[in-house]
Amino acid sequence: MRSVTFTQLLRETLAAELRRDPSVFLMGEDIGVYGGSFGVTRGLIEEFGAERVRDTPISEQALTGVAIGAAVAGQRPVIEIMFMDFITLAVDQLVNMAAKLHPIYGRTCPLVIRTPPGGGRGYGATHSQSLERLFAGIPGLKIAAPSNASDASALLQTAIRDNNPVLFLEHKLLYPQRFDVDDELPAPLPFGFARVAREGDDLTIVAWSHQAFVAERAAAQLAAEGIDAEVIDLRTLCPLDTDTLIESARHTGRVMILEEGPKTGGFAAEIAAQIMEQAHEYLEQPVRRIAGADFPIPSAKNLEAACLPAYDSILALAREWMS
Amino acid sequence: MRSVTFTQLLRETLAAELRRDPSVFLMGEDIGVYGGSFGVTRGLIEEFGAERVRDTPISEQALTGVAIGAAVAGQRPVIEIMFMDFITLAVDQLVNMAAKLHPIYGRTCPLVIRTPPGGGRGYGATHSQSLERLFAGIPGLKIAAPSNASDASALLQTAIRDNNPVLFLEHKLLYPQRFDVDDELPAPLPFGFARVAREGDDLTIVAWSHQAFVAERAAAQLAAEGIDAEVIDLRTLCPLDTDTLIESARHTGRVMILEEGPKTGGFAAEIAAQIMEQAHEYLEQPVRRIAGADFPIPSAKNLEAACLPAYDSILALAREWMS
Amino acid sequence: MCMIRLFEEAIERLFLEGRVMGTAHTCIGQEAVAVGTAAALEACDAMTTTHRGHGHFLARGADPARAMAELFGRETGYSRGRGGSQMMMDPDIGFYGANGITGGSIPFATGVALDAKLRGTGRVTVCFFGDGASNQGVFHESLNLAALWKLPVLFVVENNGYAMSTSTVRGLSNTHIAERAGAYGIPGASVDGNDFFAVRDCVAQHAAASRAGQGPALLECVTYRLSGHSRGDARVYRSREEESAAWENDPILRLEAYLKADGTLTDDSAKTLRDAAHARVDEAIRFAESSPLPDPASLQEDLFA
Amino acid sequence: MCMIRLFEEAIERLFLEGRVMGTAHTCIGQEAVAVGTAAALEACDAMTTTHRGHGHFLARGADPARAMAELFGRETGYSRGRGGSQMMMDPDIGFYGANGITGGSIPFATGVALDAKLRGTGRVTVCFFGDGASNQGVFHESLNLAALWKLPVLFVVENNGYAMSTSTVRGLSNTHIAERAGAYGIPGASVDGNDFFAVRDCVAQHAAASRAGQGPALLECVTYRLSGHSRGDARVYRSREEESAAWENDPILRLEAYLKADGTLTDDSAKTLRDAAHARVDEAIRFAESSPLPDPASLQEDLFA
Ligand SMILES: Cc1ncc(C[n+]2csc(CCOP(=O)(O)OP(=O)(O)O)c2C)c(N)n1
Ligand SMILES: Cc1ncc(C[n+]2csc(CCOP(=O)(O)OP(=O)(O)O)c2C)c(N)n1
Ligand SMILES: [Mg+2]
Ligand SMILES: [Mg+2]
Repeated sequence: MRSVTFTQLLRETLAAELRRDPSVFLMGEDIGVYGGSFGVTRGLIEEFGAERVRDTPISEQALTGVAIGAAVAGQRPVIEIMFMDFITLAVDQLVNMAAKLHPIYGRTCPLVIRTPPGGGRGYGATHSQSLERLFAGIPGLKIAAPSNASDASALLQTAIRDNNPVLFLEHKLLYPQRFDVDDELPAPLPFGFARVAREGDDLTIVAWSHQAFVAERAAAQLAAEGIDAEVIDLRTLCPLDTDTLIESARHTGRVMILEEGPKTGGFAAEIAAQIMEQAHEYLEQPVRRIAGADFPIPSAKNLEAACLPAYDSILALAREWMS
Repeated sequence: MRSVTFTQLLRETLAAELRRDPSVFLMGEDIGVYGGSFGVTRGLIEEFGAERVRDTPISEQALTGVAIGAAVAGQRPVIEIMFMDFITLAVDQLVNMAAKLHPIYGRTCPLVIRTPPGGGRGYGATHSQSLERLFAGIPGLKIAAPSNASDASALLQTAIRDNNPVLFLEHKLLYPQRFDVDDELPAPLPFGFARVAREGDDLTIVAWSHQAFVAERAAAQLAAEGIDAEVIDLRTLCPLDTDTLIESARHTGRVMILEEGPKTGGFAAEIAAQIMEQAHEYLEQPVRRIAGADFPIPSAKNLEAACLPAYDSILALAREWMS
Repeated sequence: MCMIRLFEEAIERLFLEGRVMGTAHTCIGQEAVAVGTAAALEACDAMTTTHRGHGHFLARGADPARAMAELFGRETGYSRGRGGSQMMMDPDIGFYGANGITGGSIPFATGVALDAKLRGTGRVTVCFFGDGASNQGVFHESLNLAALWKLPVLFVVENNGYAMSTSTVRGLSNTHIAERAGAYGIPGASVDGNDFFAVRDCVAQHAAASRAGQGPALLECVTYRLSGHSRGDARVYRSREEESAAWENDPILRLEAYLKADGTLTDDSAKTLRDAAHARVDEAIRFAESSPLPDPASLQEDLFA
Repeated sequence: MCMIRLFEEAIERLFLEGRVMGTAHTCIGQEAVAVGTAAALEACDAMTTTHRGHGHFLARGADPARAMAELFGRETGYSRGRGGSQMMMDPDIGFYGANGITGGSIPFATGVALDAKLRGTGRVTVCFFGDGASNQGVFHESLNLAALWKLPVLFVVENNGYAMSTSTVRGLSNTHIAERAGAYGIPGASVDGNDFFAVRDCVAQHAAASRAGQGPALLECVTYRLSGHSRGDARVYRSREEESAAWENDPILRLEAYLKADGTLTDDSAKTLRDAAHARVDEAIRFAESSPLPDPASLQEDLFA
């Protein structure tokens, strides 16, 4: 066991994959000597060279499209979109090309798009968004959204070895967090299997990415108060581990879903809908969503905090339910 | 009363707005002499000239961005994105700029984006998508999705006079449909008020755009079988008329939501989640979604049909519920 | 060229007769670009196309029967009926298709070229697109990347005078598209796209340079779309006189005249060729129409690889 | 210029001290572009900026106190604390801001110019962006549109040698950005961006032409970003020697030397100016820090107009 940051383990994972498979290469803005805006690729260019740790001009649309073409031709590109907000520029390439390659053309497109969503750093409305909503449910795309270093490493390996386009979310608040991990990198984790981060009988908290990290903390605090929360960390949104969700919902009868992005139209709605469709008669309470405000994320600290889902709401809702 | 096509009434409405307000202008690809891919703007260039019915090169990103800039500077642009699939190229401009103008900068951005979603024409995977999911719930954007000519005219007037960016959906299967309408154009309709297309006691069908048109037909057929369906045509997705939805759900206790796009991650999930949050104890049945398959829309007729929501599923579910 | 023409004419007829549905864009009048380019390439080379891509595909060696079956939405089509006119690929012959989004395959082609460079395969990729597509942002981004990285890719723009109803003067601030090459410091050339030999020689020359590591080039083939943009185009944006004049410049007639003049072709051999092409297209239609429909149940397993 | 420099230096200090949060990009070394351009414009003219936009905003006449308050996230800021460094506008002084997306305001500026043309206001819009932004597709699309429609907009690219860590030779296939003008058939010019007079004269000349209906131009101001890209940039991508050399070319020192040489400025008057600038920046910080925080409850009504 050792303690590493989320960033460090991602970097080690990328290095291992680059070593393992010569068709893997990295591409993105300022990922070379600069090491990426959040430092994930720092140092990799020294070992793997500028051909495989490829800096690009500021051209998100083309860099995504180039990666898609290279992937279909036989490479396994792992691209970095510096902030998830910028992926808006590549929606056409991902939705109209990458997502169609297998279902329509019958081709494989082994492509990973790494990108950090999330607020909490005061970066403002165009550097803080959680935009998985743009891609969740687009048929043909997969989405991984780990909440800790070990899962991130395991899922990233799977993503790189998968023959489909995978959107890989690295919440920016997770980067500096330290986690206890094995000395060896974890084995790849199959997609579509949620992690039951904590078993519990009273209620279920469903979350992904940084909110799952938050959920574990909340559950620990609730446990101290005698409330026994089950925490389901989805790990991947597409495919979605519906079985685990439904089972937990039936077991506890009370489900809250956390989502950092704005509540309306978010992916939590999908999860809520599925749970209600399949576990309606077991629910003691309607499924509730604790999500971001329906407002762009402002830069001022106090305004930003008001727009992100509040930790206290989790506790408050749990207490309300169990009182 | 007279009978006109959806296309014709949209054209008359655009003409009336162009006449009413000199700051209104139209912009898009091939909207001039060609009259637009679906003929909506046909003939308008003759009356209003090429400055106000402005053809653009194939540059969706810039044409959207130019419209945003012009809107903030005082114009009221109405742009056409030829197929909704192409709006993927303008996601950055709409999400990162248009949607932020009022909430972040405190400016107005009176912009309308007209675009046709929808399959059923065999146009294939990149000319058939219903992509409202990309924008529904992005704070700062409004979405109108009329199901008939009169509503389309009324909502388009509102959209043009609104000081916010409005995405205006014109389903391509509606264009050639004929509707009975008043001789005069209807008055503008406020956003956020659903139309109860049919009152009923047994169950509620919620839909928008072309699916609402379908829902009315299904309700009529169900009525003949003795099933009394209420049909709610949302008219606008953002803002959403939650009050009408909840009231109907409480009244009938059975709600199905129709959506043409793929089921997973669609806007029907949001509606389902809201209904369950606010009418849980009134529901006799879990809210159900009848939606498109989680597959890109293939071009072959029989495959396409298999990917679009089936009319018969509406009837079947209603019968199942009421048997 | 003749077979492509007949294939496209057949499609226009089949649409009119309601035997083929959906949409398609024919390349009547532009055949010399497709065939001239294909003639200049080697077996290892690659190609991407546009919405108007049947000609490119056939010139590259596609099976007309499977292409036709795709248009008919049959299981035997290149995309098993899922793709239709705009979405077919056949990597086995180095053909990487289009996707229905104007300009969408420009970065894709650049990526195929990046793969070739990374693996050192000596492959050159030809990226076809139209004058209209050259106004898309991704054109600019891709050419900059390709030039910066000296990728073996030839950007072949078919300047056929129109993007739908928008003539080049109304769509391009500088209608000399080849001059856009200067922005990227790469070679640009403009040729008569209705002259098979001019196209072939220009592509061959730049393909050799590109293969030798000199990076991309932007080649403009000036041609004319004799057909409408797509089914149901009343062509109100141009005059019938303009069209008649353009028909005088039909690339097939020009090639035929040339070959006859230099004795390569006789009236007889021309007829034989034409009959053979006819037969292939007829056979393609027969094959397509008698092929089974795809099974909707098969979609279930096809979403992911 | 001096005030801009002091404003930016203050911001770097305030970040280090943890008094300002979030992010900001300072324009130290590029002040002559902002001030030279602003000096060439008229009151009715408009401007858009980039993530590195404080200098442009101040040069255009922004109130440093309200700009500083925005950085501090206060109610008195230009965007009432909602926007931060990259998202401020003040249409009253013809300033239309940026949005944090590199290249994002290029079509916006083009739209402001379209409005000017439609209303015949005689307004010229200056669109600032960086060498890195010129690789975005929307740059290409916007310049084509502006050229095609002869819009009164000047595209002023600040070629400061880097886009984050990416030097222009590693980002642009042709580093002479002004040469990209040829692709659109518009005038292109390159000037020494650290020479206040050169910038001013070049912008004035092209603004006059643009105002007279001659359409857009692409003006490249060659300069150098003396500061890091943003907070926490260790500048591993360039040498300290390169930076020292660039400091020798500091536009403020150059202007000061010039003005002293021709007698316009004395040591005394320079000191007076500098003290005044210092006082304004200090006052801006005082104003910002003593301003109230925005009220989160106010967001509720602000989503829609
Ligand atoms: C992004 C996008 N915008 C618009 C269209 C609609 N469209 C299809 S082809 C076409 C014209 C393309 O012109 P050009 O590139 O010159 O090719 P040509 O049709 O002349 O072969 C247009 C506007 C599209 N398919 N994709
Ligand atoms: C679409 C997008 N991609 C990347 C970034 C991150 N980013 C911010 S500034 C910058 C460099 C911009 O370079 P340039 O245009 O030359 O301006 P400069 O920073 O030199 O002033 C980058 C990559 C961004 N904000 N938006
Ligand atoms: Mg064309
Ligand atoms: Mg720069």
